[in-house]
Amino acid sequence: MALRIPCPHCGTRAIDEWVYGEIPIVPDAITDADARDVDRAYFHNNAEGVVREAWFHLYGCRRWVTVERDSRTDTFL
Amino acid sequence: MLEPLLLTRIVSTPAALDTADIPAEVIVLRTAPDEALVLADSSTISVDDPHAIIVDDTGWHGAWMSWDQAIPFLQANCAWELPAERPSMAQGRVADAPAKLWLEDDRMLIVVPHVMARDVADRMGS
Amino acid sequence: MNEFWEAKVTLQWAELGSSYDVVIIGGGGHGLATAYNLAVKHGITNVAVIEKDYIGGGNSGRNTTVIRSNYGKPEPVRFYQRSLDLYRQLEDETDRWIMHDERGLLWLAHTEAGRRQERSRSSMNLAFGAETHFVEPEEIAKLAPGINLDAGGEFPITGGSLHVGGATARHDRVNWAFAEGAMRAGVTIVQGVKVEGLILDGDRVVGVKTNTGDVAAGTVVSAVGGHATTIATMANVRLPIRTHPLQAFVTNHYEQTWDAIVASNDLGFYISQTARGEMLGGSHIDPQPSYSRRSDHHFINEISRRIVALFPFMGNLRVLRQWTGICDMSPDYTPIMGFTSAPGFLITTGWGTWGFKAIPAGGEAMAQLIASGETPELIAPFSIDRFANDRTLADRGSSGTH
Amino acid sequence: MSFEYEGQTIPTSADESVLLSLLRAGIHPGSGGPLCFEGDCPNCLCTIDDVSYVRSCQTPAEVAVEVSPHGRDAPPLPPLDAGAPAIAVDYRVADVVVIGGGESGLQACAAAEANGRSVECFDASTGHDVVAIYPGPLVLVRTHGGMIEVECDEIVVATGAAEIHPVVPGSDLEGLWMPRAARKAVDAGLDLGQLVSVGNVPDALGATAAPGELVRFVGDHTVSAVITATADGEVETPCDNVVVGLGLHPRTGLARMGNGMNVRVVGDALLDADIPTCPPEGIACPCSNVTFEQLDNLHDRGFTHMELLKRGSLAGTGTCQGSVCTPYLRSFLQDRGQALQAPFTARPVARQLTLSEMAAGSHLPKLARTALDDVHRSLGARMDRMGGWWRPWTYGDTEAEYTAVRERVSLGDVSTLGKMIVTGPDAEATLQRIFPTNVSTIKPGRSRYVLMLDERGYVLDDGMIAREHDDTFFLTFTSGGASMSEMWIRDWSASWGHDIRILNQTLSLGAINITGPKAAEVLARATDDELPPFLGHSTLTIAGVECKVFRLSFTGELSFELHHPAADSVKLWTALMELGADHDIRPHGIEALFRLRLEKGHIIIGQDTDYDASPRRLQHEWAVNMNTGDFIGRTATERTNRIPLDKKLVGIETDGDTLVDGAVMWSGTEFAGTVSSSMWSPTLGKGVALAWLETVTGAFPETVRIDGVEARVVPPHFYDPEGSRARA
Repeated sequence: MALRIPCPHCGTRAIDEWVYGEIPIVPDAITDADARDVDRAYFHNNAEGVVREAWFHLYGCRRWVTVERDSRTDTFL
Repeated sequence: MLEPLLLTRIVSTPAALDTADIPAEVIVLRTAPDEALVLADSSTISVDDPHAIIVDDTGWHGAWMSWDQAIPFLQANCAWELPAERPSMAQGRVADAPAKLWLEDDRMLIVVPHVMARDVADRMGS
Repeated sequence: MNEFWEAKVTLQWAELGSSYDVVIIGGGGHGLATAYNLAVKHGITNVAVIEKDYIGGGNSGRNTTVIRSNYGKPEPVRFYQRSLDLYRQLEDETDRWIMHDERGLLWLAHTEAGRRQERSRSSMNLAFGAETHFVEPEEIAKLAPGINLDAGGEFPITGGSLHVGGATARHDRVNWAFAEGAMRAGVTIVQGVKVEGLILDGDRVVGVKTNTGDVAAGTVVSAVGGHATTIATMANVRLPIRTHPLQAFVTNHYEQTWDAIVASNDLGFYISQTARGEMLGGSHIDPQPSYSRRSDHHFINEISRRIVALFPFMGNLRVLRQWTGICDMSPDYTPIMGFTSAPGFLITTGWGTWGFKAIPAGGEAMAQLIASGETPELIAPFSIDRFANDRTLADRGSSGTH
Repeated sequence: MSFEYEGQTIPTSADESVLLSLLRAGIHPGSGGPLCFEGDCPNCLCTIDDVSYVRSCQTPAEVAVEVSPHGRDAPPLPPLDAGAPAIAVDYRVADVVVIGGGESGLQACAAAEANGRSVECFDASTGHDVVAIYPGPLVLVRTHGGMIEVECDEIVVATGAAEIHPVVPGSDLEGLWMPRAARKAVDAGLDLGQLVSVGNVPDALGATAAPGELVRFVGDHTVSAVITATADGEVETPCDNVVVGLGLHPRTGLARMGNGMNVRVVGDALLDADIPTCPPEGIACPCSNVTFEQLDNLHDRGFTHMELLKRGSLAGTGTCQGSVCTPYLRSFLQDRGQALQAPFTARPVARQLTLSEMAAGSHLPKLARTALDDVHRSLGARMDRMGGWWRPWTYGDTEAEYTAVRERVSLGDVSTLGKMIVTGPDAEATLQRIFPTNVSTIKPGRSRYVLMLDERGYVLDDGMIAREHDDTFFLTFTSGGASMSEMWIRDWSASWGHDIRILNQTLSLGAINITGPKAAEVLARATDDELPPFLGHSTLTIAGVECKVFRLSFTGELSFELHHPAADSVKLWTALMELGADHDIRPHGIEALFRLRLEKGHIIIGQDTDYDASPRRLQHEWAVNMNTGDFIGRTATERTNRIPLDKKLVGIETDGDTLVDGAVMWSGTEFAGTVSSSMWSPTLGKGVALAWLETVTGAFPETVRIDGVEARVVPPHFYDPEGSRARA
């Protein structure tokens, strides 16, 4: 189909079986509690490169799986 | 072809599921490390986990297909590769439904949520 | 012979200097329109636009060219309506043919909730200057010839809204018209120059580092599409942006006889026939944040099915090409414009899938802001502070496509 | 065998292309220009069986029924009443896909097979047109019998090289041939008459060589002479046909499309491209009809970048995707002092396919159907798509459905509700942090309405928590929120390291809501068990079906939600309908339900909430207990509560007209918000609405004007505000 994500329980499956989930990282440099709260809620690292993220295997085991992906190429590592 | 099934759903610790007391001939679809769909009613099953959820579940429909029937159906409705082992369980998108497959040497069982059964049956041509 | 080559546009390239009042990063529609407005409307001509590839080569040259203002909240309706009005006069203003074609956009509903939504949209639009009318299925059949109102029984059409001002224009020509106007007024535009860093004096941004040398700047504007986060990070500014791929396709060209612009949120596609006669279609963004511009099969496989369900006659049109842009999506599907926590560093981003239609108003407002040092009222709601201030512009009804 | 062409029957023979059959009949179907017989150029395009832009050289004559020519001008759209053909798909998996069945392709196949790898090999000459390489990697193949999709690990591109086409003046005449095409034509027995060759052409064709370099072709519609340049000046060589050999350009389109994937290029596709001489005049791009004069004009005006030149002229954007013009655009820019440019980015698709072919294998998204779906349809319900389900919008008489609930008794299918068991040692701790309520005070057998907040402090979903035992809870969510809520709870509980078990029973259990003043009376006929009190729940046998019975109310009337095994839904529904027959029981659809709840001021997530609906804005702060511990959204709620309130969900009343959902409210000339849900209340005899009221100059107005109608702002509880009917 398309991009394929490896599921440790089910095997590798096309991206349309999955739901994307971000793993947010609030930078340590932000120290104010409110600012950290806002950053966590709205701001994104949106990195160009290898990112750690979660995908929910909606059509299979219905569990979250943590994977690494290169956001420049959409390659799952 | 799709018929209502009476299954049991179990949620427990993975270790308890690994050692669950389930009659040997019963088909167990291990859908996640901590969850299984068992083709038997719940009275035959026990699990060594005081917090386990073990419930009868009538929310699934299924059909046995010979491989002569299953192969053309899968070619047109399943975009991923089946495991080679027999018997084995596989799950993923089939005919746009979240399907569980039980693969044997000479036949295959497909199990889908009853809420999708009519549309899957249409795709099976029945 | 085709009509396109006759573009009268002349692009006068110059060498990048070492110091400007304003340096704009990104030679897409928003960067070019900002430069154009600075030079032509405000007489600020000591301006450079730095483009890493070629002008209009990012989303500005990849979008599906729809112009509309049928949003669900007062602030975006006002803003996009200003843009729609500016588009109407852009050919006269620049003396360049942008192939502007105002033919009305039809937004379809397939459910009772969707029907309700289109009624709401019409009310909101009319209240804030955009002409949009609720239409019943019978009228839709006339407005979108060849439509299958039943859509195979699965997606029956329950109503829709006709956005009368909905239009299309040729993306490249819009970019070139602004580029030419800016160049003629004295703006330096360079291609193939990559911004590799920002020059900071404390928190303040005072210039850019490029692969061809440093450039000092009174003000630096990030007008980049797709890589806004990367540029903002150079100024130590965090953005509430996720960058997602957005895919589109065109068919071969056919006689231009299909006048509709049709969008369906439920089916997740929109389609129109270009001035050149290609059928041009797109869908919603890919779910994962990504900088990959690779086109995938799933997108076109699904969207083709949906288009053909609604317009069976299109089944025999031949797909010529698909492509992908990368879109900066904000949490409330609304742009983020203006000042940042870094003095001297301005942003115009969060253009998501609707950046093209905003080019004239976005450029106008950013130029006003730079020239006056104050945020114009039209874009005040789009400040980055709105997230911390609990004043987001959530707009469930407009979060879908293009 | 034959096909029709412009009213003419064209005889064909087996294994022959449409183009060859036409040429045999003396017809050149395209708009002139050299023929390549390899699908590289736009010079033999036809409309074949309602599909335009078909390369007649690549289409077997045996599949064609109706063929018509189309030139460079755009063909018409298909008739608006034309249907879309159904195209079959064949999904395959292979270790290696080899594209191209020539010598190097076959070698690659043999090598892979020798290594024990499974191989699929496709060659256009056998009717397998590889049209795209997609991420996966996935290779998409068009055949005349349908589409083939192959997922693979490795792709070998053995597509060979294309012959470079002439683009001099007159290159749009008929009678021009690429060497390979001429070879095939001669082998097929076509008489090419006086055949003249230019450039590097194999002697075996027996053509008369014109001396020197190609300058232009001469002729009226069909070539009659070729002009070449020699040291002694131009030479004119009369001819019937010309074969032109200008070198090779590797077919790298598919390889470039697969850039970054596991793609290997072999054979002639690896060749260094010959860079042809750029003629001073001629048609550079036959697809878009772009001349060198036009390219020069653009170049002079600053369109010096290859992409700008393409976009400015449209050269390279047509049917052949730059196959003909790319070599010349590169030499054009090189001639003007630029370094040799790389070819354009290659994007799918390489050779066009129809939208129907593109759609092969996909289906419209399907909606879930409850176990009562057939029952609703047999009752004449108009079904609507909602929250991922087919639901009965109305059974045809919404007023009567509404009245049945308010005055007697009615059934509603609420099987679509999200339903979840959460149990385990940490179950209470998990829910305490998921929900902004004090879960510890919910006693076994009791339930509570809850909001679920996100980290922004906005409402994600709402539902009920019912406590079964100390460590076992049953949760309900909105119909559309079930999957999201499961993901949310699984994600958070895992991050907290909690020891819980979660079972999503949404699709396993049916649920029927029996509501109305006679609901208890009808239920009592179906069970000997005692019904639970308001906001209580218990497991009872109803009409022989074991049910979890929840007593709560969304309609404002006495209501019991009966959760039961999905297989028993029809049995339970039928029994209740029979037991309530003397009360004229009738089912109610969603339209009636939405009115009933609106009179009660109950919100619907998604209709009355947008993405920024905080409990404070919703005036649901009563559902948030700030005295419990840490819950998701707590810090955001504390933070945003310090900011002045800008809008809130209120009730609106009018004496006269019914308001329209989405209507804009004004206070004087100032915008004051929008109506989110509205109705005419037959019970109350007035128009009622829920609306988002915004502050106007810092304060909330007490009256607003909507479409010229004056309306009062009131608390959003219109009907039985004390709740005595639901508690009865």
